[in-house]
Amino acid sequence: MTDTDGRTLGRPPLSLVIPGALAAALLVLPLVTLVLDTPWRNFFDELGSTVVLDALGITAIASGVTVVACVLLGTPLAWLLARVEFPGRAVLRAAVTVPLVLPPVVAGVALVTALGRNGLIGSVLRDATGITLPYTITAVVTAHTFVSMPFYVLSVEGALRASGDKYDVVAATLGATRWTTFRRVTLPLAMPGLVAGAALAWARSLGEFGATITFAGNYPGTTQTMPSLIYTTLQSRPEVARTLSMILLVVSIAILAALRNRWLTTP
Amino acid sequence: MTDTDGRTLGRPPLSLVIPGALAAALLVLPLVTLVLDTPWRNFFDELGSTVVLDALGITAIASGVTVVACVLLGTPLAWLLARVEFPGRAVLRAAVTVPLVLPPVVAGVALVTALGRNGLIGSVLRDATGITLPYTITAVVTAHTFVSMPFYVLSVEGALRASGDKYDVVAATLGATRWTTFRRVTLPLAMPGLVAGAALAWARSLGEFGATITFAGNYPGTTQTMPSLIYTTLQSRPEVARTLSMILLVVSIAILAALRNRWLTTP
Amino acid sequence: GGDDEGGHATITVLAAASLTGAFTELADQFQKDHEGVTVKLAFDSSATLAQQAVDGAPADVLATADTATMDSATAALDGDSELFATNTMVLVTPTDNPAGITGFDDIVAGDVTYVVCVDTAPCGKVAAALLADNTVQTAPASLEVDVKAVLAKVTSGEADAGIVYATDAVAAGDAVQRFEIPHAADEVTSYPIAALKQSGDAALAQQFVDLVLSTAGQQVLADAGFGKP
Amino acid sequence: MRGLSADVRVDGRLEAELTTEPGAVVAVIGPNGAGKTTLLRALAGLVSMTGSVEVDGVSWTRPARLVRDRNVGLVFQDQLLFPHLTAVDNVAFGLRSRGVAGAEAETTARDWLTRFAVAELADRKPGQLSGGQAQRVAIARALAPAPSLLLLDEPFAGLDVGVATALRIELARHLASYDGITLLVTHDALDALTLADTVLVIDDGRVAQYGTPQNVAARPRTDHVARLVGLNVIREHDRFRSFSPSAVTVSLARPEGSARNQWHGTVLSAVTHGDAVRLLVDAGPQLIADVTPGATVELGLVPGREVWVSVKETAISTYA
Amino acid sequence: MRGLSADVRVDGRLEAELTTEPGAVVAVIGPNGAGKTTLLRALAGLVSMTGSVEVDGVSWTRPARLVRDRNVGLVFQDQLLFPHLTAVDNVAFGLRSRGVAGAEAETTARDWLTRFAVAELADRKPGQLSGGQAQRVAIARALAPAPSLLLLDEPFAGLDVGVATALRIELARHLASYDGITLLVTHDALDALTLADTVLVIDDGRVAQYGTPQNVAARPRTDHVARLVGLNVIREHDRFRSFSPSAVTVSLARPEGSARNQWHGTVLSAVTHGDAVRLLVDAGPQLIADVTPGATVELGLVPGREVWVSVKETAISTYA
Ligand SMILES: Nc1ncnc2c1ncn2[C@@H]1O[C@H](COP(=O)(O)OP(=O)(O)OP(=O)(O)O)[C@@H](O)[C@H]1O
Ligand SMILES: Nc1ncnc2c1ncn2[C@@H]1O[C@H](COP(=O)(O)OP(=O)(O)OP(=O)(O)O)[C@@H](O)[C@H]1O
Ligand SMILES: [Mg+2]
Ligand SMILES: [Mg+2]
Repeated sequence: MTDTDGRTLGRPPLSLVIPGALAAALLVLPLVTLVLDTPWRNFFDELGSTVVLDALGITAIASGVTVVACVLLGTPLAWLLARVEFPGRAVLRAAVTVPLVLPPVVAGVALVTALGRNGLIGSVLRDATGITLPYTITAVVTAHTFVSMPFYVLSVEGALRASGDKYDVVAATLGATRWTTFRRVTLPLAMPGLVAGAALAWARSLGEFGATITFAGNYPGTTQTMPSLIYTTLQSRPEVARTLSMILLVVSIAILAALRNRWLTTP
Repeated sequence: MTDTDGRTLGRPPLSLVIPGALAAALLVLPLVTLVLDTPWRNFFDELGSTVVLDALGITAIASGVTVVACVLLGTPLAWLLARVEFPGRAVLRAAVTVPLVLPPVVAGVALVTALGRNGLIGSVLRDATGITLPYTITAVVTAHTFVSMPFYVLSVEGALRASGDKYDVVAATLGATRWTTFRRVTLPLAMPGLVAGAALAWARSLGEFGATITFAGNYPGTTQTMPSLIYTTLQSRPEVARTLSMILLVVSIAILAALRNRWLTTP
Repeated sequence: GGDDEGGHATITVLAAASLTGAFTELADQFQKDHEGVTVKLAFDSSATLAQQAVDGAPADVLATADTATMDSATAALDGDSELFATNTMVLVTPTDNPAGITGFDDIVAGDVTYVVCVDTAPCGKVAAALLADNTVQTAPASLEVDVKAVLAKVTSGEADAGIVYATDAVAAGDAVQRFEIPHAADEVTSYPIAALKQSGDAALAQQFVDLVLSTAGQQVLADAGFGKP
Repeated sequence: MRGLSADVRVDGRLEAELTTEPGAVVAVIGPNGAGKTTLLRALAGLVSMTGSVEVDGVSWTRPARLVRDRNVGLVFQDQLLFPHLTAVDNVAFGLRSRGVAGAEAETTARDWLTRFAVAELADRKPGQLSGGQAQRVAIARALAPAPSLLLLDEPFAGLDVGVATALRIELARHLASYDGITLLVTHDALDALTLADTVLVIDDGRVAQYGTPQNVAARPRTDHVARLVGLNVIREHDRFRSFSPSAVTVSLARPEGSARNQWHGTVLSAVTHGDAVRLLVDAGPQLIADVTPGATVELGLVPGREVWVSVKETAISTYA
Repeated sequence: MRGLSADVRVDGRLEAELTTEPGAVVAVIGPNGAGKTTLLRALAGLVSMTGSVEVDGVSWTRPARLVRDRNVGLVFQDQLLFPHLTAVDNVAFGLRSRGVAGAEAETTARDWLTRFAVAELADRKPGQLSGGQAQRVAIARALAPAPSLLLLDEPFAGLDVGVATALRIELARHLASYDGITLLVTHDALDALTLADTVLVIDDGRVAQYGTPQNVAARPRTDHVARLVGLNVIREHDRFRSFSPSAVTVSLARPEGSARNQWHGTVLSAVTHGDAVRLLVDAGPQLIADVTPGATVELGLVPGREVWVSVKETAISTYA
């Protein structure tokens, strides 16, 4: 509809530009000073070390799988919350928000009580199959998914509500099942919200360590992610920790910038 | 448009209900076991102690102010990112996402390098006005806003994009300035996204402690928030820490459920 | 810290997390001894606290769990630090001891899921040394960020065994079984304490340090499982 | 029983009974807000209703049949093309939903676009179509899956004359060989009279008249229909009296004759209508009168002019 | 110079020049996809264009004037009422944007709704309005702030006859005392002929004809206009030849006379038109012919029938 030339709508008002710039400054300045303060000469040395490469690899796998899990599991949940009326929806919606509120370490404790070796579900699982989750990469992914999914679900639910259901109705008159409608109509129309949600979940997963360390442990090469490595390094060698943070940042910004611009500029 | 009776659209398909339920289970079960495992008999004792009340108060203030700051500063920023083309938009969008990726402790370090007593900006501020931020409640709010705002901005940007700009154009033909348009058209139409974003930011702020402890310290009565208290207590008295987590949870779920249902059921 | 309007005074003590129990008791005692004085305690990892002290955090006393971190805060110290306690490491298992551990040898030889501190933390340095001294072949399941996390893993049964400070074993009481580690006496951790330059009430700060070093203070620490410096 | 038999009640908006043969084309006419769209949406299952809908002997209401299983083809008044799909994908959507394979669905969809003369726009998104082009795509989308109940809500609105005529022809051809039931909402008398074999007049949420186009046109019961077919209709107690505009005499002085058939009023508008000038006179009821261009000039029949209008009793047909 | 003077070029969609007096009402007609909406949106600043727009001597293009400062009133083809505002708030929006105080804006807005007979729906959201009701609110919204350039894109689409007539009268009254410029896109000959003082015919993105309604109606240059006013028009080299449908003779055998004025073709449709039956015959060009009902029966003039159509040279008017 709108092939409107942005300029004829007028310049953005100062009442929006000023607070917007303030917000940007608040978010960007600390990063800039962090970058300035980082001992860059170590950058490539650290980047080359096995511990760092291992941690980067685990972070990449864990955050990647987390995003996939969020999209596969979280999208249906967001859809149910946004589109289907069922008893207990309000409660479920609040419950889904809870992992957001939990301090990460407590989230880890919650996971331990549920899925740990002696956890309510974990012990059943162990007795039945001999499998235990903790100290494995599966545990890392579980922890990441647990803390990241709420961000995804809330964001996508918001977008689904904002884009409305009128086209869902049209699809129904054309004989589409709810599944087809979901796949071919609802999802494409809510795509910007999905992308934003996936970015949120991915970012949250990249920065996660509290729940992971508590639930999955912290061992180089199996469960140690970049943030865990950074956190433990911070105790003894803060400069190295900063360099490691920079590595995490540079890598993730590069990916984010590439992905988001690709997804968002052609809506 | 759609006063459609949800039922005639058909039952939600299993291909959505099953993953949705799985997601819900993953998110809810650990919480349930956490609740079951909590020594509830201490609940009211702890709730009554000064330290806890202080921490609750500081958390309430910090998270409340954070949400207000996010809405006041983050909404304009999200709008700029979604609606205005300017050079460097892609970079800014990526930069805004960065605090998401930072492990909270590193975020705290970034704040210290920028706004600490000896930070690049902090030292200028101190020399000019004698004011220093760290170890004050202002610092707590700053840290919370720094880590929470990206969630808000991304979520709102997604919703703004999903709801499109065609009504903005209509408002322009009716003589509305961009500011009026923003206030009377854009915002109301993106409201579900705003509410979701505010919930995200609030929740993130409620659970925050990594950046806070690093930048603002952990002093009972001035900068100790509930999560900081929980973290500290977890070191010495894990059961008490759980009870404290439960207090944080119960309070925040009650508020969230009340707010979100109020805002979201009448869109 | 400093004087309040009504003649009240407050001092703030930054103390390593492992001192939580002992210092809470000492703070109570100090307040009893000094009418109108409030002691605020902030517990965290030694490194974080040292960093905050250097940053000029409003505090009066700093007590860390190793000398290295205290040295990193030299710039903020009002005079030299003094050692006030030591700690050694022990092996703990859950009370029900599901792996059937009978001594440290089971770690050295067997297939046991055990956890220790990460070697960037003070407790991890000691643990790593002990593992080396005893030529332990099997790797730990996880390197925890601090000793409390190790203890939590053991008490919750997530790990079959863990290496923690003697004081932690005392604090955990019946929740764990305790086993000595060979060569533990070779790897003793020392706890230094010092008043801070930024203290608003240097005398009061020094009095707290003195209390910790006094016989009464030493008794409290001994009860918590600390060794003599 | 084959055909459609419906008793649609939508709280506060509509109460309508309707029975038709298979193959019937029902024109639904009535003023704005009468409930036409509501009727169509209720039949499609998009508005919660009470009452019953039965198609070919099968109830759609007990138990409530899902929208997607009703096999309706609905042209929405506001088009509602999927904004993210191209024109051809919009048309193919219903086919694919009903199990037609992708390539075949696309071929069929392109055929439909060709039939409605928008084949060359097949790969555009709706945002890049003009209003009339989008309307044609919307009609093609509704017809393509061969629905058993075709619900067209003002399908010709916004179409240019040439296309509207072509579409009427196309639709008439389609409907002739179509044994489903068609409901066609329209504000155009020509559609009602030429495409439909039954006319359903809805007024204020109720059925005002239901019959053949000829009957409805000749004996209108509502102002709206009268205006639509270009007749004057007056309600007297339980009877209607109608007369043609050309039977109306306009004069400046009060005419002689029965007072019952004369009114005093003001000219509201005057427009050419074929060879005559058609006046709209507000005379209590609003009446239309056809006069010669000569008389218009002579009597100065411009809007605002006060006039007397009268009609001979013999020119009036009276019916219940 | 007062009035509007525009040279609008939208890449690949439109190239149109246009000059009008202040107070002029220009009917914009043309087939679907001709570029009518594009013209209106370009004037409003909603489509990027090259060329120039000048209103009352002030350029709107050099420098580009902001949409909100153009003081246009635009009725969008797809209404686009703000979904979150009530009808009255929709109408008040433009007033408040231009600085009218809240209470006063609301009073004025309610007046406008009353004028368009939807006052009792003032507090409904657009989702609760029927199509025609929404259309009336959209028109009220565009007119309320008294714009200096009124752009109406098919404002009468979807309105019932009664309302459409009333609105035409209302609009005519409004336009008579209005010294701004009005562009009215319509597919209805009546609108073009009765409301407008100038007609702009757009075809395939270009201006095909620009003149008084009488001139355009009498000497159409495009098929579309010919169809609109019910004439046949044939293009021969650089001249046009037009004739009325009643001048056309239909026969089954080849008639005598000039071969130039006779065509062989197939009947596409036959509908009653006044007292006559109007045939559409595909004879190379599509031609319309009015025949008597008697002849229709006698000759069996149903769709599909092959016929000869002819017209006397004297009945044809030829112009450049
Ligand atoms: N969602 C709704 N809630 C309440 N009332 C509604 C809703 N939608 C429509 N209405 C009202 O119901 C009545 C019938 O509306 P409907 O859309 O069926 O009219 P219509 O006959 O299609 O009119 P039009 O010719 O203008 O399209 C109208 O008075 C309208 O205002
Ligand atoms: N955003 C767009 N991008 C590309 N082409 C477009 C776009 N919008 C419209 N068009 C094309 O431009 C041409 C003119 O469109 P316009 O909407 O002006 O037609 P119109 O005269 O208003 O037709 P209608 O009577 O159907 O509303 C059409 O062929 C249309 O397909
Ligand atoms: Mg309707
Ligand atoms: Mg158009």
